[in-house]
Amino acid sequence: MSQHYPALLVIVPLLSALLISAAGWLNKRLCFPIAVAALSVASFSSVGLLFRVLDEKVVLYKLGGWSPPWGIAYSVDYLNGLVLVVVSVVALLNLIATQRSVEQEFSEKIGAFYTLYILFVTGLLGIVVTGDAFNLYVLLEIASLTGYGLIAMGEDRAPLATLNYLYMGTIGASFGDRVSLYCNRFA
Amino acid sequence: MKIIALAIVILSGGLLLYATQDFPSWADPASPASMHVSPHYLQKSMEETSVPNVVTAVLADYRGFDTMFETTVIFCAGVACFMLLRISRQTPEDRYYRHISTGVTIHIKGGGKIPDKSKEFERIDTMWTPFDLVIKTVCRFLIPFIQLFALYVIAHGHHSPGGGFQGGVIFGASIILLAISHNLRIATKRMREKLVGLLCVTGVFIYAGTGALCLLMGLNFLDYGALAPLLHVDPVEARSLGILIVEVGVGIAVMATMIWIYNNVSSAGKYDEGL
Amino acid sequence: MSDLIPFIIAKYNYWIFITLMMIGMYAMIAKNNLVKKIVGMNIFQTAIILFYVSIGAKKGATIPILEHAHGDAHGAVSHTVEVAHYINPLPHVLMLTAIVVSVATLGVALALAINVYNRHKTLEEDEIIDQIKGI
Amino acid sequence: MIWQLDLAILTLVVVCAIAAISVKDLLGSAILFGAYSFMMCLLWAIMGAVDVAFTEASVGAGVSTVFFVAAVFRSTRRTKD
Repeated sequence: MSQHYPALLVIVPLLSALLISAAGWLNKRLCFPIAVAALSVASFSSVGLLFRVLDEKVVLYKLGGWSPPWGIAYSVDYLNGLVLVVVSVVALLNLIATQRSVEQEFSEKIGAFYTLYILFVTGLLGIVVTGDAFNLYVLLEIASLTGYGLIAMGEDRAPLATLNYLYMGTIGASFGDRVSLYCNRFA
Repeated sequence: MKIIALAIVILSGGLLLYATQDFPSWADPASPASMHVSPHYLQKSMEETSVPNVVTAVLADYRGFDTMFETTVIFCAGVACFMLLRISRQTPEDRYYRHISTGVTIHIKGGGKIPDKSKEFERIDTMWTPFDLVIKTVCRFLIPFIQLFALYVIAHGHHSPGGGFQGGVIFGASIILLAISHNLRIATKRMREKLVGLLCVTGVFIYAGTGALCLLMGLNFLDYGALAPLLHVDPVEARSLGILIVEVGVGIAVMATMIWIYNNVSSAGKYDEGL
Repeated sequence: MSDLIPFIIAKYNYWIFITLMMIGMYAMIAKNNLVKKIVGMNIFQTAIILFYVSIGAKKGATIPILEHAHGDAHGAVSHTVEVAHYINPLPHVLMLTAIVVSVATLGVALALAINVYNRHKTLEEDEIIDQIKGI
Repeated sequence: MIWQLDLAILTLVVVCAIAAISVKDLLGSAILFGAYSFMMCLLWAIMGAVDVAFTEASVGAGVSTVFFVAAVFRSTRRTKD
C-alpha cells in the first residue's frame, strides 16, 4: 500500500467528504466520526510519505498510469512532505478541538459544514502535492469555493466581505490559469 | 473611483496589447501550443483508449484526475449554496390559493393554510398568478424529449461532441424547466431535496469510486486498464468502458447540483415559492 | 491596405480577448451593484476561455474527432493520423473544466448576493457600507 | 473557419458585453449576458471547439442565465449604474 500514499492522501478525504454529506442527510451523528477517521488516515499517510521521501528524495506518482507530459503526476519532495504533515495534522487537531462549538452553531447543517471542511483540507493537500499547473488551478478553486462557503457563515458583514474576496480570488485564479499556460506549454 | 479604475484597465490593457506582438498569429498550425503534447494525443488516443473523440479521451482518461476534481468543484458549489441559503425554520407567511373550477383566488394571511391534499384548491405563488395552459402543456410534452436528448448526449460522448457535463446540465435544465413552467413545489415533489443531495453525492462517488476500484485492483488510481478482468474485456476496451462509467457519474452529479443550486437560489432557501 | 487585412485577421482575436477582459475587470472595479460585478466576473472568465480556444485553433483543420469506420473502433486504425488535419484538443479539455468551474463560482456568488440582499435589503455596495457603518 | 463571420461575431460580442454591464436594469443585464454567452458559443463553434461550444451553450447561455434571472427575481431589479 505504501506506493499509493500520495493518492490516498487526497482520495481518502474526498471519498469521506462524500460519505459525510450522505450521512448529513441520513444520520447526523455519523458525520464527526467519519471526518476524524478521514483526517487520521490522511495524517497517517502524510507521515508515511514523509518517511518515504526521506529515503527516496523525490516521490513521483502517475495518476491513471500516464507519464507526466501527457497525464498528471504527483511529485513530493522534502518541503512538500513536511507541509503535508503540518496541514493534515493541524486540520485534524482543529477538527477535534472545535467539535463542541461547531455543533452548537450549525446544529441543522452539520453535515454540510463538515463536508465543506474536509473538502477544504482536500484542496489544500492537493495543492501541495500536485505536480501539474492546471490541476493546481482546479484544486485552488476547490479550496477557495469551500472557503467562501465557510467564511460567509460569520456575522453581519461576512457575506459582503466574502463576495469581495470571491471577486479577487476569481481574478487571481484566472490569471493563475494563464500562468499555467506559460509554465508548461499545455503539458 | 471610476477614473482610477479606467486608468488601471487602460494601463493593463495596453500592456497586454503590447504583449500580443509576440503571439503566434491566429490559427497558425505551427503555434507552440499545438506542437508540444497535442500531437501525441491525436495520434495515440485511438489505439490507447479506443475513443474517437479526442476531447473525451483526454478529459476522462489522460487528464481524468482534473475532471474528478472538477466534478468535486460542482459538488462544493452545491453544498456551499445549501449552506449559505437554506432556511429550515419557516416564519408564517401569507399564502394564495386558487379555486380550481372557478379560478377565484383567495389570500390567507399570517400562516393559515388549506391542506395540500385539498382537491378544490391549489396553491399559487404570490408573485406569479396567471394560469397559462399553453405554456404548461407545451412544457409537459417537451420535457421527456429533453431528457431523452440528455441521455443520448451522455451516452454518445465517445463518438460526437458531448459527454457527462453537457448531458447532465441538459437533464438538470429539464427539471428546472418544470419548476419554471409549473412551480417550484411541483418540481420538488418530483425531485425531493434529500434525493437531490444524495444524487449529487452518488455522482461524485461513482467517479471517485471507479478510481479507487482501480487502486484496489493493483494499478494506479484512475488507471481504467485495471478494470479489464472485471468487465471481461482487454485493457484498451476497458479504458473506453471506464470512461463511459465515469461520464455517467459526472452526468448524475452535474444534474443534481444544477437542480440544487436553482432550488436554493430561486426560492432564497425557503423551498416555498420559486421563479 | 492589402497587408493590413492579414495582419488584422492574425491578431484580431487577441485584441478582442483583451478588450473583453478589460471590460470585465472595469465592471468588477468600478460598478457599484453586486450583480453587475458578478456579470463582469463572468465576462472576465469567458474572455480567458476565448484566449485559450483561439490559441488552439488551426487553419484548414477539422474538429478533434477522429475519422473511424463503424466496427473498427478498437485501435485498428489502418492509416496514421495526420496531426495537421485536426484541431489541438488540449485547450478544449482545459476550457471545459474552466467553464464548469465558472458556473460553480457563479452559483456561489449569486447565493452570497441573495444573502447580502436578505440582510441589507439593497444590492448597492455603498448603501450596504453605509448601513454597516451606521450600526 | 470563415474569417469574415469570425470578425463580425467578435465585434458583436464586445457590443453585448458593454451593453450587459452598462444597462440600468438587472434583468436586462442578465438577458444580455445570455446573448453574450450565446455569441461566444457561436464563436467557439466557428473555431472548431465543438465540445466547448456545446458546454457553453448549455451552461453559459442556458443555466447561468436562469440563475441570474432567479437571483434578480429574489432580490431587486433596481440599480444605480
